Amino acid sequence: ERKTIAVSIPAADHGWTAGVVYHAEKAAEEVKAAFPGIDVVVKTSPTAPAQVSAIEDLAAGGNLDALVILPHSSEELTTPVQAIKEDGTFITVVDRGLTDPTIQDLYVAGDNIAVGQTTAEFLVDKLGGKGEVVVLRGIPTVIDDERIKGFEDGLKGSDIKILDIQYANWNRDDAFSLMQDYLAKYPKIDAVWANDDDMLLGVLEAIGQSSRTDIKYALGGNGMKEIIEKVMAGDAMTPIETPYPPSMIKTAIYMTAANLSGQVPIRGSVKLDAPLITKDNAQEYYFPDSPF
Amino acid sequence: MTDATMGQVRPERRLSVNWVDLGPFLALAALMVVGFLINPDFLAINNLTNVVTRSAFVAIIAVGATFVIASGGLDLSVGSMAAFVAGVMILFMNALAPELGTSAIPLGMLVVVAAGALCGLANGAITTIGRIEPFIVTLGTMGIFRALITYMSDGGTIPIDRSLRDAYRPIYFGDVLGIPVPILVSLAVAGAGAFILYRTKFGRRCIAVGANEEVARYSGVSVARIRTLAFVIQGICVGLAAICYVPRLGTATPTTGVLWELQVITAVVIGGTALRGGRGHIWGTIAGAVILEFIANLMVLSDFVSEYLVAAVQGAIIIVAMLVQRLSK
Amino acid sequence: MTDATMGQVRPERRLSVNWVDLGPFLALAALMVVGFLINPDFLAINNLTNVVTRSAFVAIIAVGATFVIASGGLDLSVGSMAAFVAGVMILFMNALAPELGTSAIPLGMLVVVAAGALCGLANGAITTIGRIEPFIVTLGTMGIFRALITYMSDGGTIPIDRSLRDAYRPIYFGDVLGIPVPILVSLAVAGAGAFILYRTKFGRRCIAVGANEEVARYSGVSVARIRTLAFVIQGICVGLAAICYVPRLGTATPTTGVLWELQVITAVVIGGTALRGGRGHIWGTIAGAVILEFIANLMVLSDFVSEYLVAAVQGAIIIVAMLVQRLSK
Amino acid sequence: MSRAAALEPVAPLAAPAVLAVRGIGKTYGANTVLSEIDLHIRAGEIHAVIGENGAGKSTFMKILSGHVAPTTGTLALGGRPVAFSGPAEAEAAGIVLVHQEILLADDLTVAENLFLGRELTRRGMIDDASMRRLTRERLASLGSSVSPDAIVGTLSLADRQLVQIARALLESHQLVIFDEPTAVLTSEEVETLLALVRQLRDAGAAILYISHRLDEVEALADRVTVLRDGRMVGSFDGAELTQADMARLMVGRELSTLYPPKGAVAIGEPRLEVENARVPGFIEDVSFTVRSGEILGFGGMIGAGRTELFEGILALRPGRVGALLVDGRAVRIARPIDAIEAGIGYLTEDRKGKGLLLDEGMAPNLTLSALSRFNPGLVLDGKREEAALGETIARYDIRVRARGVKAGQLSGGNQQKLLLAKVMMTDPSVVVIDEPTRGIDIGNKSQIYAFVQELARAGKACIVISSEMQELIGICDRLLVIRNGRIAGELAGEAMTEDAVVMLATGAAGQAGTRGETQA
Ligand SMILES: Nc1ncnc2c1ncn2[C@@H]1O[C@H](COP(=O)(O)OP(=O)(O)OP(=O)(O)O)[C@@H](O)[C@H]1O
Ligand SMILES: Nc1ncnc2c1ncn2[C@@H]1O[C@H](COP(=O)(O)OP(=O)(O)OP(=O)(O)O)[C@@H](O)[C@H]1O
Ligand SMILES: [Mg+2]
Ligand SMILES: [Mg+2]
Repeated sequence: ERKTIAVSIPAADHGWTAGVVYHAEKAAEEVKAAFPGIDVVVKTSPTAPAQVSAIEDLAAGGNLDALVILPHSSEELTTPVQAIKEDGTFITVVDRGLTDPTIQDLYVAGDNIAVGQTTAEFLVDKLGGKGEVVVLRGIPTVIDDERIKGFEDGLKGSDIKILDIQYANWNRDDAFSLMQDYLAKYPKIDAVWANDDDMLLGVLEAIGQSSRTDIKYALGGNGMKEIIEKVMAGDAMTPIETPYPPSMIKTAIYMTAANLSGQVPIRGSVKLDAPLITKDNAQEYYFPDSPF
Repeated sequence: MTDATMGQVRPERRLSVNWVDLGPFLALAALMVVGFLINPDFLAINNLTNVVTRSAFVAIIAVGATFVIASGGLDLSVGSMAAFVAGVMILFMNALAPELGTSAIPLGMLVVVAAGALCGLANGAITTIGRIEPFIVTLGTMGIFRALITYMSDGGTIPIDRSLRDAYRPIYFGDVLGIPVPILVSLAVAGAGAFILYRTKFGRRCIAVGANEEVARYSGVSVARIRTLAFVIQGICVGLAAICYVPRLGTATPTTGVLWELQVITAVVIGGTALRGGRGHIWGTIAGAVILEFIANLMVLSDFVSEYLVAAVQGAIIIVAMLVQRLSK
Repeated sequence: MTDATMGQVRPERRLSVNWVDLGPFLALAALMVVGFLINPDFLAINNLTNVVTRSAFVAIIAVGATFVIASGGLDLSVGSMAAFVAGVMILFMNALAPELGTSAIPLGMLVVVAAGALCGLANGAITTIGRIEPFIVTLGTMGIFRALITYMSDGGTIPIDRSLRDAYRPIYFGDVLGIPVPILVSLAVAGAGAFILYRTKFGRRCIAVGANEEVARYSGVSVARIRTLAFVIQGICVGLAAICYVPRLGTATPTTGVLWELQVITAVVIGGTALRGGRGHIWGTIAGAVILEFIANLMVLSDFVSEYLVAAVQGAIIIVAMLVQRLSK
Repeated sequence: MSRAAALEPVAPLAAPAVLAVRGIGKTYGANTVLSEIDLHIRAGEIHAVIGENGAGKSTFMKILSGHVAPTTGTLALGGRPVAFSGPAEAEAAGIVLVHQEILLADDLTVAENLFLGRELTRRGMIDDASMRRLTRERLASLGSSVSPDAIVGTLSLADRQLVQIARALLESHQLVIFDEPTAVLTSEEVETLLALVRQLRDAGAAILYISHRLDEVEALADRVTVLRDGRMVGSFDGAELTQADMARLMVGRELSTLYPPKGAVAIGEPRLEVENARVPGFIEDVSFTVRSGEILGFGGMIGAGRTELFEGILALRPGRVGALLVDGRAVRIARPIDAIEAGIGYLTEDRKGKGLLLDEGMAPNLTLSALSRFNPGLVLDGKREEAALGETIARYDIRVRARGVKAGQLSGGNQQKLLLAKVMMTDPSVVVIDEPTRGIDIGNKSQIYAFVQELARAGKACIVISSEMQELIGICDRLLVIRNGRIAGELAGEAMTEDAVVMLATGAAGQAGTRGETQA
């Protein structure tokens, strides 16, 4: 008897989510090949309501055995996922935990707070506890909020001042413009943090174009391969990176498949930490074939 | 000479369901057939109910948009407005919940409708008093409402109080005689909309203003008042949609309602109402909203489209649906 | 008729810079003053150059949009189209680079303009042959182009070959006599646009078609051809904008050009061109594009707006800019 | 003529004025279009206002009915001074205007237009049944059987005009103003309308009536006011004024005969041959030939489909022709531009909807169908366009005070002249003129007739469609009468008489099928 795993993830609307889609589709192929009795369906949704609709649609057939979901937002997806669980579906949640953790049979967690915090701690250390930084944030969602919160927590107790925080929509072009404007506004900036690597690329371009020399660090987060390359090359401005691997979806799909096939019954949560990627360990986080 | 040569005669409006509205229903029917061929589950009663229920928000807002567009306006702010008024409602309900318990819910509903009406009034007043293109005004207020909900939620979410959840749930998940509540609400809104548009002076004038502003003005119709009222109706519809929406996801967030404006306008146009104004097809609009939701559903149920290309297929289907609608005339 | 009255008849003055275009420039000037009061750095030459350079993409595309809107159409697909044709160009250049070296760049430029023209042709042909509202057609193709770039890039990025980067960089970062290349390109495009719109048969017919389709038809103007050509011009402009865009970040991604369509239409309308067609103000459009970029810039340079409320202030300023533009008439 | 010389303006009567007009003037920018108008408009009187194209008649009427604010002067209604902020206010005060240019919402039905702004309701609901019934009744009293549910934009101009009149007469008013109501009507409809106007007067209303058809004015008017160049020439007793007097007072000089002498032009080879034209819904099967130097008229009852016949032939609406030859060569006309390129020019009867871009200046309108002539290289030659406009203004006697005005700001008659000039810009060898003198004043009419004959003399073939039968008979060499979608007969020379045309147009004497009679 065949079993079905549905994978519901955000649509590929920027680098990181594109990475998620890439890994999910890869995992789907591999799992289908490895477990002949298991079918994997991957569906992307551009918004939270669309994601709710999609999981309803996937469950409507009544023969859904497991759902792997990377929710757009925790709060909004909690009730709909609960409804699906009530039909006896195995629930794996990735990255953003649901408001009611008891719904999750399996939880593969990223740590967004750590992404911000690790970066902040690095800066406190390197800047000697004082300096002025500007921050680019994404779009108003939980992930963005958590990273900023982690960053602010990480700076606590130091004399590092956040000069400015603005939204740049996790978009390179917006980040480029915003960074140009930061540069025009602040004569002295010690470091820049963009809470996503897509934005960091725009930031670096803007810094490169200005002939400013005061900026010591421009950091991002997520583990995009272009940035890892910089770390590996020992780039002075971007010497570190924090991983937030989109491949976590792959892990989750594998674990769920293992569960379904009855090979390895796993419950509970798996937390991926966000260690500092430096020149030394960068190779471990480098996947040249991934689009991210 | 026969009567046939004496110009084109508009079919009588005995029924509030207009015959010209048939086009979108044909497109809908065509879509259902295609859907069934792709995946027989498409026509499962469960799936159908889900999809139609989901289309309710866009349908309700689109009924309001039919008024705005018929009167020659356009409202890009509806999505942000929905997020904003939903946020206002939740904050209000949460504030009252400790004291009033579940009776905070009906009060909150009144508040959200009033908030919607006020937002609509703002759109209408700026458009008519400032004599600025509605496109620009509502693009501006779109930013304003979006910023307000972001501010209210500190960039995060505004969840509804746990104590209210269960009492409020049935507004989205409940049903009456097997028909989900949101479907009933949207039918009621469409019925009321059709009544107002086809059966009252205001509706008649709304269409007249959209058809020819100058003539309407000569005829003593207050163009500014009618246009503004159309925006107010739009706001009220947004409020009603927010009432149905909140129990579904239990929160309002800065991303609630993103891009709804495009869906709403598309539903109206697929429903047979032209963007230049002077016509309004309420029931067609409802069909349009359902079509859009079915297209999205079909994308989930079908298997042969790469996830990257979903938007392309969706875009193509919308164009084809419009063609079917057009050709069926 | 006496000779006396004949003598009073004055020939009209003809300047390619139309006086009605003055409104947006006044709004721009007002904005500059406000900007300076808020933060004197606003008028720093470096900041001004950056901002105007950044506005170039939207300005170039908006010149094309002026044609589409003047002829009574609307194009929502420009942002996605820009991403798509930029992707096509990069893939093409990268494929040729090993063999041809940097001469792949001019060839790629030809290809991107051709690709833009073809995309525009598709929009125009579907609109006119299918007789479907341009809003719906271009909403559909917006999804299609966006999906294509996502597909081409596997959702990631399409970077330009390292070997081409340095040779290509000056197209965005270079300058001639101190004026950045993108500004020169957008001035050239606007000049050409103004020439075509005000000085050629096609431009005259474009306006006629937008003003009154029937009159144009009775005058022997092929309405469908003119409308389609306007979309083609729009496509060519998108191609030119992509040429300037790519060297900036060296990539095309699925997020390239997101929401440009709204900016473009807003620039056109703030520039004094009404959405109902029949008029087009090329230089006003350029001013409109610059205004939008300055508003965004001002939001960052000013200190008193919470980041959550930036969109609100931006929305309000757009409405006010429109008012200034309107009142200055 | 000796009697006319003795004409004196009538002294103001003792009867109370409904509307007293004192010192009214209007300027647009630097241009004065109306100055120092003093007039008393009395109840129970039909007061005609005549004047050349551009004399300011319509502007004056728009001021009286609140559409336009005067620059100087005052209005007093029933002794009390009034200033209308808009037409709705004027209507509430009992003054209503039937516009010269049709002002209806094209997308709405007849009934919806009629009751726009004063919808009937029953228990809060729109009472469509009553409104449709009343619409039918009102239209019937005007001799029209148009359906209340017809979409106005699909009606013929005549029908639209009747709807507009019915709209104005829906409620009773103290003062009803008609601005060239009959320009687009045919004779039966005119008769019905004139009877109605008399009826209104007899019921005690004051009527202001503008027309370029002086026979109507002569038959109808109790008093006649003449305007020239925005000023009053005077008010005269209608009974004492002949048509020749009126013409002289308007134009300020004696008028020669209206129609040019016939037979002066040699008729040559066929220029346009049309075989088996068919226009669905209008024309079953029509074939005809028109020769160089010939003026061919098309007659018929309203709705005979003459307009549609030519729109069909020229690819302006769906239709088919068996064969079409221009100068003996077969031509296929699939798009309107093909007709222009084959040398066929068509002047539409609907100048507002299909003829002119009202929001554009005169030059862009003039050159729109002949842009290639003004495009020596890549660029449109503005100087050449201006020169052409200057020539046009002189040649067609377009009365305009500033060249910068938009086409929509020209007076109705001057718009018509601009439109004629626009058609002639393409230098056609076959000219189809639908309603050549619609809204043209008496002085200019003869000029236009002479112009048409000049075209014929230049070897062109002219086709004239007109609802004014005298006009057809006066200028045409030959007449084809359309009935039931076919040619009912051909008349030429002495045989062209009104009786003969009516007989052919209606089928036979006695069994006429006009709308008025069907209704009765
Ligand atoms: N809005 C306007 N702006 C400028 N000039 C105008 C405007 N409206 C009318 N005019 C001018 O006023 C003059 C009088 O026009 P009006 O329409 O009153 O003439 P009329 O007597 O009704 O002529 P006709 O017999 O041709 O209808 C014309 O020269 C016209 O161009
Ligand atoms: N029996 C009828 N009664 C009233 N109107 C009719 C009738 N038959 C046709 N019509 C109207 O008359 C129109 C025919 O066109 P139109 O009146 O322009 O014909 P025409 O022969 O060109 O007359 P004219 O040029 O004198 O107006 C049709 O659009 C239709 O609305
Ligand atoms: Mg007039
Ligand atoms: Mg006719």
